[in-house]
Amino acid sequence: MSWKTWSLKKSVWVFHVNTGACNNCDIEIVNLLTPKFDVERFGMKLVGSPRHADALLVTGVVTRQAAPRLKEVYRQTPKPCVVFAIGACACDKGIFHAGYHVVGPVDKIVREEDPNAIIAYVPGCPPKPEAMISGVVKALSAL
Amino acid sequence: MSSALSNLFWILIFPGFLFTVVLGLAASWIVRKVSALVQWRVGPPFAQPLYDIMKLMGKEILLPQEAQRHVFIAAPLVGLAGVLLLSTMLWRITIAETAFVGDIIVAIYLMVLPSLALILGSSASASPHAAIGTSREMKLVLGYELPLVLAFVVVIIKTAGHVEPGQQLSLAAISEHATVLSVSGMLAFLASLLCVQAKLGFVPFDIAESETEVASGVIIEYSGALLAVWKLMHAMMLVALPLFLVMVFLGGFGTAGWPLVAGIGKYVLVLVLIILIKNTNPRMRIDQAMRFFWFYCGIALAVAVILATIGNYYGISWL
Amino acid sequence: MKETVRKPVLAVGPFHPLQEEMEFFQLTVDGEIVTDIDVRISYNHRGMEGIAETMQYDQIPFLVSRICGICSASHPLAYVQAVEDFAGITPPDRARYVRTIINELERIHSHVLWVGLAGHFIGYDTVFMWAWKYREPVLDLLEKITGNRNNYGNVRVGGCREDIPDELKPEILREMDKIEKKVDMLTKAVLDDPILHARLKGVGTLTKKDGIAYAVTGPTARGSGIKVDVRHDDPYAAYGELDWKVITQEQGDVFAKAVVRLLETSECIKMVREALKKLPGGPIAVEVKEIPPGEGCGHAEAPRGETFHYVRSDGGNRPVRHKMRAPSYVNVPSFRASCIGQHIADVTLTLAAVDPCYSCTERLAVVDSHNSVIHDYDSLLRLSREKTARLKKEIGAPEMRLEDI
Amino acid sequence: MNKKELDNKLSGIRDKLLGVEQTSEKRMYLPCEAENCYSVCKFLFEEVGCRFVIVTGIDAEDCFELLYHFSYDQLGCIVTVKTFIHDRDNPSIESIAQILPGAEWIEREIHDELGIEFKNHPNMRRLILADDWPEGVYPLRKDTKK
Repeated sequence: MSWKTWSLKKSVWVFHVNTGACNNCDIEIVNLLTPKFDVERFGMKLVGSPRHADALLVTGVVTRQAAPRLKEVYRQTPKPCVVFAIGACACDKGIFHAGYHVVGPVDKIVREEDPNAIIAYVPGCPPKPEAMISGVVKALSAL
Repeated sequence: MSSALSNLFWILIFPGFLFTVVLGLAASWIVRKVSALVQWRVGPPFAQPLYDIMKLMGKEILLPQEAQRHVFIAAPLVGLAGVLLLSTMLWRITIAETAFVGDIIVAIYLMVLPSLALILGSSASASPHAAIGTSREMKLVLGYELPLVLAFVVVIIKTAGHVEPGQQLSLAAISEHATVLSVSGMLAFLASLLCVQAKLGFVPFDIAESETEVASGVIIEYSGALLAVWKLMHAMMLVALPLFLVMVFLGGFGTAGWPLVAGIGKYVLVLVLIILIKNTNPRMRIDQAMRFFWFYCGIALAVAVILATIGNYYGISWL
Repeated sequence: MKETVRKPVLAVGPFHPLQEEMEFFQLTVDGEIVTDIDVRISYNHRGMEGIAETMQYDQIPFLVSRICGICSASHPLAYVQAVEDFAGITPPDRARYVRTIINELERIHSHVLWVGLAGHFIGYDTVFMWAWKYREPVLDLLEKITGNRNNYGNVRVGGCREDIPDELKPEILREMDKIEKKVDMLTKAVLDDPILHARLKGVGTLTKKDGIAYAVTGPTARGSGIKVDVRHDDPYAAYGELDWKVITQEQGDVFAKAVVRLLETSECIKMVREALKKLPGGPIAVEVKEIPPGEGCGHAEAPRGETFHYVRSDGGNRPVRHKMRAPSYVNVPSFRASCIGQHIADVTLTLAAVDPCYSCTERLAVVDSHNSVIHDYDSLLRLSREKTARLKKEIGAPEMRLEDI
Repeated sequence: MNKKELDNKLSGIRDKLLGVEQTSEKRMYLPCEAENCYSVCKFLFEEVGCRFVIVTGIDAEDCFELLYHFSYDQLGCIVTVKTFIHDRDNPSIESIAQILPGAEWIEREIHDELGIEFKNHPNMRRLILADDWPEGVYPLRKDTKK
């Protein structure tokens, strides 16, 4: 394992992208920062610019209006970066698969931009904060 | 040959780059940990700042399309070079006692460099949010430089009677006197502590580059190794600036025995003061900060200068 | 010169990576005063009404619980009531009580979440951390009852999906006691804190007249003296059999809305206790053979206001039309009435007071038509905090201490 | 306030309605033609004091139906004005956003979804569909769905 990957695992800065979620995944992500879960213990923190991020936490099925924006954010994130599809909608459109305004899921849109993107899936509706932490850990150990 | 090698060793390993960086990363861990404890969280592990820097070093560097590339890339390096020179100089004055006349003026200039570099870098990045940060940073620099220089004037007046003629502007000579143990010195120390707070970009003066506001701050467009350089610069400033305060106001650092312990104690004291101010204050608006520095600090320092002059003239050391 | 300054201002659009959230507010300000507000939604439009027509009646509660994460008990309830309305189904007594308890638990955690966010907006970040910490036990209770921390979807046509087990009752009561103490302390802290009075009173006022014109609902309406509460006006579930009162305030400002929410939380806790005590035995659902043709309306009081569902059936196993309306849909346009003329330092707070779904308030960009100043969410947040600090200084009030909370 | 008073109040617009359907004690439907819809809604809002809830737009094959839901909160009664627009090619109706600013969004939404024109609407721009959504495609129309 190179030092780059090793240090990436120790310090994951995440940027949160909402592409049409019901807010539950988003609230659970904010929950990660609060005293009960406190992910800063693992060196994770939320940053305000995709340029500083190592991981994108994408929540929600990708709506037609949000898809270009997701691509733009992905372009602005320095590689290597991991895209986390948080929640059932982000993983595979979930209950919204029949929607006329839905172009997702997240992996499809991101792969249109970069076919070799690293995408990790955290299913659940919404995934529990513990599941998100575990998902991040598993994705990182696979790097 | 050997002198060139030893100079390189001085600059790059000890006590220049490497040593200061290690100390600075530890200091920034303390800052984060204390903030987390206040919010009833556990906070990051000890080596977290190091991991962050390592990770950023391994990341891709994205250059904004409309950015002025050369300035954009050079700015963080200029800032880092400034802090590196400053810290090497301060350490050498303490350890090797290689002071030169007028080094305090050089130090003041070097301390401006990081802020200038930030202004350059963010204005080169062609982002509207960085532009806001730039203008704020500029105003802030205008605000705190004047009180900072005034504070040093107080120190020079205070120490004038005690040092040999021609040595008034020498840090080594100044650092033998704990100026803070007088009314005017105390005033000057407090004012410059706040200026240092602003230089570090900490609450209440994190107007241009705060944690929550990094998004709209000066370094928004930076990524990868360039961002790491900014972070390194910041970590080194966490060592150099308090150290400078210790030398100017608190009687400096020893190299061995009790003076060394006392020196470490003084440094920790200044750092703790900075963290306390950071965690107990809401953020200021830029015009409030300007008013604060020019008006309140200005008045306090003018009083301090008068007191110091009187004290010097009549030989009253506590004034 | 002016043109060169202006250019970057216009560049801040909805696709800029900084607008983290998916709704786009654009404020036009003159100096420091807001003169116009424009909202562009669509980023979150998933076409749910179209999806609902492809789903069976029993599946739709799971869809509508995902309209909004925090209202995921009241949307299905409103839908189920719409179907029960025209199908002539009466749910069993126990189901009505279980529905009430779930809805009130949801209201408690939603209001506490709001208190935390409001704290965040005025610069009490520690309050944010603490309020979210208090909220956790309620989520745990909901998980124990329904199997999920959010998105419970616990109702179905004719009753409920999951029952409240008897052995859970003492635990619920215990947690209610705990959270009641904390809510009481928060209420006292808000009512007694001179900084909060100065910071929140007279800010973002929505007059009763405007409130009626914009047809606002929920705490937004009740804070403006409009006594609208579906639980009281058209008692559904078990609300008609419980002893509680509708909280209203007359002023219409942010402070009034905060008071409404806090006092309401106490009412919720009382209601949960009473409903648990009265919880009758029996089944939690009746069997539903088929849904007849017809049309029906159902509404329920979500934490943010009235959710309204209209269902039309042609006798098949899928609705031919299902209209859903979330409370924020009518509350958000009222910003036009409450924000215009406000100081920009107060804007985030005014928006937050409506609680337009947690993330909406982060979607701000201000365009100043005269001075070409732009503010994004962060700078607005900062302005808001600065005002708190300024008032704090003017009043010379002591810090709100952690021990009080 | 009781049921009788509501009925008395409603008598002011009886002549504009096609009838009154009372499906239950708390649900009432008032069918009317498109041209009378504006005055009926205005009457309900200004004279009766109903609270506007929402508008449902339905594509009912032969015509468009618009259901203006109002709530009469003193009784907890939902009063729905049922309007039929028979012209499928150029559907249009008078906008009630002039008197009820709260209806501005929903009229824009129905315009997006069903292509119904609201006359005298203060701000008829696209609300919920994406910027690149093709003009003239209305997702909730029956022919689009097929």
